[in-house]
Amino acid sequence: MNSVIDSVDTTHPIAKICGEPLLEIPQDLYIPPDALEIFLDTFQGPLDLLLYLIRKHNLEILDIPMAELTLQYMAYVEMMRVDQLELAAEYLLMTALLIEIKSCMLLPNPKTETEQEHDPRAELVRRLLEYEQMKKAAVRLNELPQAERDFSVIQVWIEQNAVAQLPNIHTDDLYHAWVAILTRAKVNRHHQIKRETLSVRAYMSQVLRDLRGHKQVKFYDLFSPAATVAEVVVTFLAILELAKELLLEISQANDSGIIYVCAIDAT
Amino acid sequence: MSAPLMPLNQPDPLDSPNPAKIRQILEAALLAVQDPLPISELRKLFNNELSAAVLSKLLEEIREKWSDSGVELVTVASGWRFQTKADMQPYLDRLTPQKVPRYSRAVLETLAIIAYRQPVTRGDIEEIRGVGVSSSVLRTLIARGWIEAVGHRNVPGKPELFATTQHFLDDLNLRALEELPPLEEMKSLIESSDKNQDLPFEEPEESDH
Amino acid sequence: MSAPLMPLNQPDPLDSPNPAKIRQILEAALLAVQDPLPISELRKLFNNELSAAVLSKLLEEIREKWSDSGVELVTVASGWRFQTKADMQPYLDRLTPQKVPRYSRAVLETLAIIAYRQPVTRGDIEEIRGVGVSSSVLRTLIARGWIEAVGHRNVPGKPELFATTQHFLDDLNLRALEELPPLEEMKSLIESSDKNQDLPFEEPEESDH
Repeated sequence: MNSVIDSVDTTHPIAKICGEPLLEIPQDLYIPPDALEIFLDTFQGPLDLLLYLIRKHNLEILDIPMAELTLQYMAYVEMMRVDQLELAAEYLLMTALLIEIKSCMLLPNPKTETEQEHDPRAELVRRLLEYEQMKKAAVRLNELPQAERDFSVIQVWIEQNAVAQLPNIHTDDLYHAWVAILTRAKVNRHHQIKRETLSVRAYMSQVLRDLRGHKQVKFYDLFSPAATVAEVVVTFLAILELAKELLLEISQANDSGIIYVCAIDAT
Repeated sequence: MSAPLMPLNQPDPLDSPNPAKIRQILEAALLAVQDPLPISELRKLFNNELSAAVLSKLLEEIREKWSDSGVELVTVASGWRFQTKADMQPYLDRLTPQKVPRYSRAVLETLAIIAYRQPVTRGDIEEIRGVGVSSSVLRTLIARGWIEAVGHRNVPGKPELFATTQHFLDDLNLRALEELPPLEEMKSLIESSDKNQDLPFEEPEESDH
Repeated sequence: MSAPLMPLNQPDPLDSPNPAKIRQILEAALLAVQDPLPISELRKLFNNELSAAVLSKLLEEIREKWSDSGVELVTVASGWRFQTKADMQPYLDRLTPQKVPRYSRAVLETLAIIAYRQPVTRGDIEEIRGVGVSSSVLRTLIARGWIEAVGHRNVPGKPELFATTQHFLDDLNLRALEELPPLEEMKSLIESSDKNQDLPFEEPEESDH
């Protein structure tokens, strides 16, 4: 820790806080390394730590003594670095910012005549003030009465808990239901005929049944002599569909020869 | 800096229990907690420093005090609780207008078919509607007490025959099935479709709705 | 035949509104419903036959009537509700040993930033607090129903914009965001360094580790 102090601003050995020289890191700033968790719990982050240092030592926030603040801040961060660097990343980032601000202040500031003097601390001050404002707002919010914590909302039992309401219908509803059924029946008529009497899939099942137990069947044997034209067409479609789905095989030895159909064994 | 905020209020010490204050606390607790509170729970409010007998007496006083309001203090199996009186219910119901429930088209059509064509089997209903009838549709109507099985058709499977009930007529303010809206038009439709041997229900060409 | 079915219970007709009865109904409804009830809801209790002005007057009478008890009638953002007074809570806490969790500083600061700067993104909150905001902090507030995502900022990544809810106002006994404690002005924060004010979260001067 001393190395930190020594390395910072050795030409200006004693910091002044509000006119008072600072000879050493105040005792109350010392946090034992094993208390790092407490440290991290205590401060919400680097801004919070900076605010603490400023308020604790009654520093003028608009004229932050950067050397002082940086020195104290780094003393804290050094503690964190000891064993839990990864927990301290945000603090290290702030360290870099503080050093950057400090170095900007040390460098000669080439001022043009039109340009207003820019204080590198301004942005930090703005952020500190904004954070402090919200920090205080949080405290006030927490002081407001809060449901469950400070009062309870009343809710007495409703004796007759609403009986599930059943739908009511009107005789007209039944009439309209009929009309709906009839209308739909008209719309669906052609579709129903097809589906019920000429189902390709039904005939596919029938063809498979006909093939069962036979090595092969002559193509024309698959058509019942009594079949209507529609049935013949559907049976033919069923055979094509089965061939497409690789459920049967159609073969012909020579031109105009007999066409044979055989089921494809699933094995 | 890590000091937690203190609770705003600490209970007054109860060295000299003041009955008015105790009643106030009991009342607040019973109003705030919806579940019934047994005396053993209520005693915790006072760190078990008050006897069950004392609390019972005070609870009776509270019950008496509330007797003229729309909320009453009652004892149920598991303890004491405040509850709204039954005569408040019609008003409270207005706050939560359950969306007026409606029966699905499937339920209404099934009911219409049963009402006009009874007795019918589930298969009949499916044939007329052109789609399957789920068991839940029939269960809904049976649970409502509007339809019942009145027998079995003597075909394979012996399917149940459904018909509407007296309760159905009562609920629809009907004295008899004949008071259902007449289906003159429908009748002719059905008859014409019978002649066509085509579809059970076909509309005449001109009948537009 | 077309008469609709009558509900089982019909409230008495309110031709001659009896203020005592109206108060009784209002009271029962407010005691029975946990969420705050706006006047518009309360008017439904009487089929909107009573004016908001009449109800407001009666509500004030109810509020007055209850003033001596452990329960109070208050108005919050969403309407009127009954709640226990703060001095009852220590007793009620004895019934529920598991204490309501107090929120961490991270949660409270995040809530404050959302409340006063809404709508804000998670990035905005992190910018102000100078540290990352863990998802659990936002989840805690969302779970409590105090904040919600109200949209997305139209920048790369489309981050969610968070705002406080009406429920947040209700839970804090507020009628509007304007009733939040006013923010301390930056000026006074600057001057406070002169006065060496202790920050509420900070240790008193003497408490050294």
